[in-house]
Amino acid sequence: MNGESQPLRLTVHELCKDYVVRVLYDVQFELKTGEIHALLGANGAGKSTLCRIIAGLTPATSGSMTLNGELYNPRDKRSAESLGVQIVQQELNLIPTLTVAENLLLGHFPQRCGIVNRKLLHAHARAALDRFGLNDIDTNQMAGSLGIGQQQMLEIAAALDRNCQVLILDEPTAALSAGETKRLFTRLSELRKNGVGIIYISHRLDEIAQIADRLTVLRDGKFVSTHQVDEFKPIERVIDLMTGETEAAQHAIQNHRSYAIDQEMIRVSGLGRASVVQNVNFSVKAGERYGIAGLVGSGRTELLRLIFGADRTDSGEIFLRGETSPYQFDHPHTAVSQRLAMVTEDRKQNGLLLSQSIRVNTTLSSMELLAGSVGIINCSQEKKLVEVQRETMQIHARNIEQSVGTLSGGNQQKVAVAKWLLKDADVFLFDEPTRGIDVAARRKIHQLFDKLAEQGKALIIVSSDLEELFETCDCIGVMSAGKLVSEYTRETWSYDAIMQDCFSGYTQPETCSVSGSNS
Amino acid sequence: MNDSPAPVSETPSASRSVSENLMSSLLQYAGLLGVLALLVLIFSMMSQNFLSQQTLITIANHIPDLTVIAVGMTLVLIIGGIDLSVGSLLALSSAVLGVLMVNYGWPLWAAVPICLGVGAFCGVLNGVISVKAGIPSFIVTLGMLEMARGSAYLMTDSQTKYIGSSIEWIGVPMKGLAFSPAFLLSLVIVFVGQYLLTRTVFGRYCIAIGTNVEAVRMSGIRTAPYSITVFTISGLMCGLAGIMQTSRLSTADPNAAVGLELAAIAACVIGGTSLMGGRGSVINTFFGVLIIAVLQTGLAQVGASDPIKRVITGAVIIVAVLLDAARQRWKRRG
Amino acid sequence: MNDSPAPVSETPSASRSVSENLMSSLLQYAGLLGVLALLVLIFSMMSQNFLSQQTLITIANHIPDLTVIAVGMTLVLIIGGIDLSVGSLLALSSAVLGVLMVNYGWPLWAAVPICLGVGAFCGVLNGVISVKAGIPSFIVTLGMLEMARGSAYLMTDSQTKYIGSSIEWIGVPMKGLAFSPAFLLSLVIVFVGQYLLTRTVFGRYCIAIGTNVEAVRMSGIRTAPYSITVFTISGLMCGLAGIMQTSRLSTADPNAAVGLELAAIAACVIGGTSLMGGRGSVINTFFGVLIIAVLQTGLAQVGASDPIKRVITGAVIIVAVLLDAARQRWKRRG
Amino acid sequence: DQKAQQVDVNSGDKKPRIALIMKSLANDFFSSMAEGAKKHQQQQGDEYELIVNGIKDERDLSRQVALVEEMVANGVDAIVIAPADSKALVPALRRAREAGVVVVNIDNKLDQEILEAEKISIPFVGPDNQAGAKKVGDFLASKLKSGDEVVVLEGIRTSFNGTQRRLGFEAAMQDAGIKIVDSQSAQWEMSMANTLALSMLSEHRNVKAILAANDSMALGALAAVKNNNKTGEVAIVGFDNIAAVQQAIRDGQILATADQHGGELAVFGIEHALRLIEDPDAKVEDRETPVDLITAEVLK
Ligand SMILES: Nc1ncnc2c1ncn2[C@@H]1O[C@H](COP(=O)(O)OP(=O)(O)OP(=O)(O)O)[C@@H](O)[C@H]1O
Ligand SMILES: Nc1ncnc2c1ncn2[C@@H]1O[C@H](COP(=O)(O)OP(=O)(O)OP(=O)(O)O)[C@@H](O)[C@H]1O
Ligand SMILES: [Mg+2]
Ligand SMILES: [Mg+2]
Repeated sequence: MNGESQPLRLTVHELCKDYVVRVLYDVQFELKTGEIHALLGANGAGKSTLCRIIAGLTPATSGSMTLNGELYNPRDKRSAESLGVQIVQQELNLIPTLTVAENLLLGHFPQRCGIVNRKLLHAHARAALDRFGLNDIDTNQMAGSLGIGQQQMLEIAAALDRNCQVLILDEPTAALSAGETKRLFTRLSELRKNGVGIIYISHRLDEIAQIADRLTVLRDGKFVSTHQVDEFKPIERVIDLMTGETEAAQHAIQNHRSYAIDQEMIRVSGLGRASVVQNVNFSVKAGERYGIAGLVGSGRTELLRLIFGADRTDSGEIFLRGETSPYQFDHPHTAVSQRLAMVTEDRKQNGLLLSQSIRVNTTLSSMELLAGSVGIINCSQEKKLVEVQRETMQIHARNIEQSVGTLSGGNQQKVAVAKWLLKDADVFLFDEPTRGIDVAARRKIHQLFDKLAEQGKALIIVSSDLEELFETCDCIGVMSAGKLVSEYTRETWSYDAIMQDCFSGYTQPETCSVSGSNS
Repeated sequence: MNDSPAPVSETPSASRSVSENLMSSLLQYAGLLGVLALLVLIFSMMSQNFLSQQTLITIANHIPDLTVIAVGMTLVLIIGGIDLSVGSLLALSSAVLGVLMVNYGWPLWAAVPICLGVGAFCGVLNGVISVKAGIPSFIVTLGMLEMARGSAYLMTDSQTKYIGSSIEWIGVPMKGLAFSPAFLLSLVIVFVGQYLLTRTVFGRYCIAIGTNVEAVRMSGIRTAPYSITVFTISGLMCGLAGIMQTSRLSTADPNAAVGLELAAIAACVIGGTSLMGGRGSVINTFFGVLIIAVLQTGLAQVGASDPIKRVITGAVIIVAVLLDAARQRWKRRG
Repeated sequence: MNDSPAPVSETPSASRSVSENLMSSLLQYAGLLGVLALLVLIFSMMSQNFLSQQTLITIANHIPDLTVIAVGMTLVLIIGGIDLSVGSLLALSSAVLGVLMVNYGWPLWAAVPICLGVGAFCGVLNGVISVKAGIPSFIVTLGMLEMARGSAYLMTDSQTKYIGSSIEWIGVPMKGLAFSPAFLLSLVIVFVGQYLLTRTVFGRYCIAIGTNVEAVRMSGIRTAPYSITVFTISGLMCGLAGIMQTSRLSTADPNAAVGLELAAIAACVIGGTSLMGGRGSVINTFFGVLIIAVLQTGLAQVGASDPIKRVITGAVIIVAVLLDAARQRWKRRG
Repeated sequence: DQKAQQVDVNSGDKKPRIALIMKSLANDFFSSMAEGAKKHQQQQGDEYELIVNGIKDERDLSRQVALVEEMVANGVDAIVIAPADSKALVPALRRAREAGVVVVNIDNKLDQEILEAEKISIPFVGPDNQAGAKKVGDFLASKLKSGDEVVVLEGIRTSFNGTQRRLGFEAAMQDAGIKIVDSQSAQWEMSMANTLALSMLSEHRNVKAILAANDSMALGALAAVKNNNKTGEVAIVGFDNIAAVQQAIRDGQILATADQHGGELAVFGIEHALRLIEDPDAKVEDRETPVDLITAEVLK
């Protein structure tokens, strides 16, 4: 936005990073004061690794950096922080057993002689949350009791609250919905005015177009180029740079086809648990893709968990395949044996075995495919199956023995999806399926939805990214404050109507505006 | 089994009103107090002299060593570690005290700092090796258990050292007060421990480290100094407990406190401290110690045979934790 | 301290070429074999008769009980649990065997299943209570430790039961073979255990449960039956070890195996099993057992004094784990 | 370590090698036994090699059996053993004998029935614990009145010595018409004895004396008495005559203990063994070693 004359805040020169193999090759990067600089690249391109090096979380193998013109070589996170470099990481890093306030100010407690001043602590925390519009979060609450979205907001609020010159946001909006994203952007604009240099990573290109000044593209750990964002119109053209193919972006928009057939696959009736989910009714046909929209904390994750039997329901039943006898799953095992599958939102907590290999993770729920009745695993068969999945999901890894914890965030998500693809199911529950997934892979997953629908599966897709729902779903239900307040079809939906319904549960608690058909 | 998914910790909030706070604390301790009351009730019915001032004093005066060690252990467990060496460290520091006072004729005031120092030094070793080399504290302290015990035997030439009255005053009831200085000191340490844990930066960091070290490191906090400090505190407590036990028995015994680590851990866990780290309360640990002590004394007064004692002790440990778990589940739901 | 951030698991992949596989296994075991070789070397230099066939046979014939218990313990640690009751369960099942054979005159073949059954039953109890009530296995098995020991005393009336030659054949070297049936059985169990762990669905689930029990649950797998089975196996191994020890001593001893849990856990950890669950190898545990046994025998043959023995044992435990950790770090880097 | 060097230096010589296997080295009694043996070996001008081993505590039977086997593997000529259990060690000792090793039993007598069942005889050198305990008990009784109440702190129930001492105490008390109101096992441990004694004292308020089956427990009981402010009112007796108790006896806080002369015990055992090595067919008799009553008088 501003001219070329801005002084440089941070430069990165010929940076290399080796893990078992080299993941960054001679990367160049520069960040001016008062700019928002987007970092783009496919999953595993090395964006997070670069940011982690800048933030002092991991050392570079070679190369140099300068901050405000001086040589910059942070020993650890603390020394980076003291020089004014802050980071919000891609993965959540809260301490669930501490309160919201303590998490916000961890490492910066107001104290005297080591004794925490709790009044000040809560006052500071309150102020920080309010500044970010998080009025509804109690500073005394345990961080562990917040939903993923709220936790992400909390982490962002914590970083924004500290004074910094360089702010790194690694996919901050992956778990946020439109409202929160907007508030974040307002805040970022303010910081930019104050001269903070911001590195912004996101796979949502529209966000980049909206807020970033310049962008840098990484591909396979190599620096590709840096551009003004204005150079790309439409922004999708940047995908060519990321993938290295020309015209890749052309396939971006596909025509939607509905595969729904008139045969009910799953019907949820009166499902509820405490105040988190209340009396939810909907049904999904075979071949239908049913999206669920809502704000952070509206109970979408909880709804899926109830359907899948991960939490106890207080009320309600589930009918499958048009059968008349209802189910109430008391354990995911029973749900799975009734041919349900669920890709969870929080892959770190309950989606993946981080210290285990891709192979072990992929086949975990499909052991019956590999083992006879005695339970002895057919290893070569296993390897073959996993290789196939790795191919279809395009998981970027050294080999299938690499432990999932060392994969890039997006590739971890792909493993989580691959696990359930291997297992054949009738009903797929996807909770934020493309969180942290790059544009190309995201398209792959959308194609996958298409394929699953074509095979007559029922898909329930929860996403905070409305665009995604518009792109893929046949029907969208909106949740607000634990209730399913409305349903829309392709014909009836619009961005504004859905956003309005998202807020409805919070503004007028008793009335539900039910618009749309397909009930 | 892995712990049940991280239950909500119970730090009382700062901004509630005082009376609410009091109520919630009482409720928080209700489960353990209930178990304790039940035990007292049962033993009072079974033994004529159990419910007497004498018994109370008896119990009070022989728990200080276990108490202070359990306080240290609580901190260690909270950061996700474990300290198996406490019993041996107690014996070693007691041996040092005994040798200095008996063989070299040192006065008490001069021997005590050395004794505490030995405990703290071994604690530092535990901490540094486990933190810096990144090997589990279970194994480091298991090694220390053997080494410290061996050193205690070497030190004393495998002989018990009778010190006599010069040290006795610490462990026997004070004139007119019924409680020993050691007991009062252990109470002070319980309260200091609880304050440290809930009100200071150090305590908050300990909880955070036990919950997720990696996340704490990501927050720009150097975790090693805190972890090492915690092991040092545990070692120091062993030194202190060594003094307490030596004074109670007037004797330094290199065979002392075999298996004490399990008793201390049991006290912590009965008090609701998680073995996975991140959760615990010093006050509750103290209740755990009381439960163990009442059980021991009660069974002895009833005159139960050794096998029966062991069966009952085992059952009570399990039942106490079961009850507490049930109460917490109920509380979280209600 | 929490474990160092999840190291890469080491299950050798199935489909590599055989020679590659062999190389990688040898490398994988190199650290432990190195420590073992070093110990043997040192003791051979210090004692003229250490490096003899006789010593080898002696060691081989007194490790079966620790070996099978350590195999069970490895599984328990892998699912993220711990079993402190192994020593007491050994004593209890041995006591049952002794009482049945001596007091009631049962023949061996009839008493053995009961003895195994008692071990397995207590294991089931451990598993069910810890899994179903969601309380840490540390505390459940600590309670069981006390209860089983008490029961063993009750059972035998606190007396050792001399059984005599009817059971001896299991524990003493076979004619012409030098090794005892117990030793051969324990080898079989090591290999079965390793196979179970690396090649079966059961083993896979165990590792998964120890890594992240919630993720396993969300994968649609009921974890409770697997966890309970693991504790049952551990209990069963205690029963078996009870038979082995009884046969070696020709005597059932209610005092047997006090503190064996720590030796078993040490063997597992020396062998690289993580106390946080999710990682471990039965073969490596066996090397851990060998290291402990060689150390004990060597120190005894050298005639080291007891205090020195303990200091050295402690140091070797720590150093073995340090070396292994260093080797792994180096391997991961290189 | 000194002994280790001896083994090294002497390797190759044809000196007899003797293994002394004890119940525990972590205990005054056994450490004085080891001392005595080592001194004897030096006085004899290194005529034989000595390897001393003990186990962690008296309950670790399996380890003691392993020690026997390891010593046989190590090629010793004789084993002098204080068995941790009077039954369980017999089969292992039989196997040692079958391997041509001389075996001498000290301190704790092996069970006669089992020896017969295993068809071996092993010479025994040791004290009569029951008689010793009776002596101590009788001395205590002389200070008390008939009808007084006393309590007993026993050793580990499975241990032979513990049982013998308890029986001795009981016999003495019965002879004097003194009532034992409580008798519990404190596992030979000082701290546990302390806890037990405290509880016994608050349960039975008229107790006039505590009889402890070893000196560690006596010291624990002494602390309990002081803690209850009953110094002087409750008499204490122990067993073993460890240094710490001698001090307490001189101070008049403990009444009496018994000395089994641990050092001599080992020496007698070794002498037996040497004789048997020289002449395998020599007829060696069991030998009872003295147990002396130790009181303030004796120590002056
Ligand atoms: N600790 C590690 N050990 C080994 N390899 C690693 C480790 N961390 C990251 N990698 C590898 O480094 C590469 C770059 O990862 P990085 O997380 O930087 O990608 P990214 O661009 O942030 O991708 P995403 O969009 O999926 O978040 C990946 O191939 C990944 O597997
Ligand atoms: N483990 C938990 N304990 C207590 N409350 C929880 C827990 N997880 C979520 N909640 C609460 O339940 C409500 C619904 O959360 P849920 O995660 O279902 O919402 P969501 O729509 O999926 O939003 P998000 O974008 O945060 O995932 C929120 O108010 C949240 O604070
Ligand atoms: Mg990333
Ligand atoms: Mg959600």
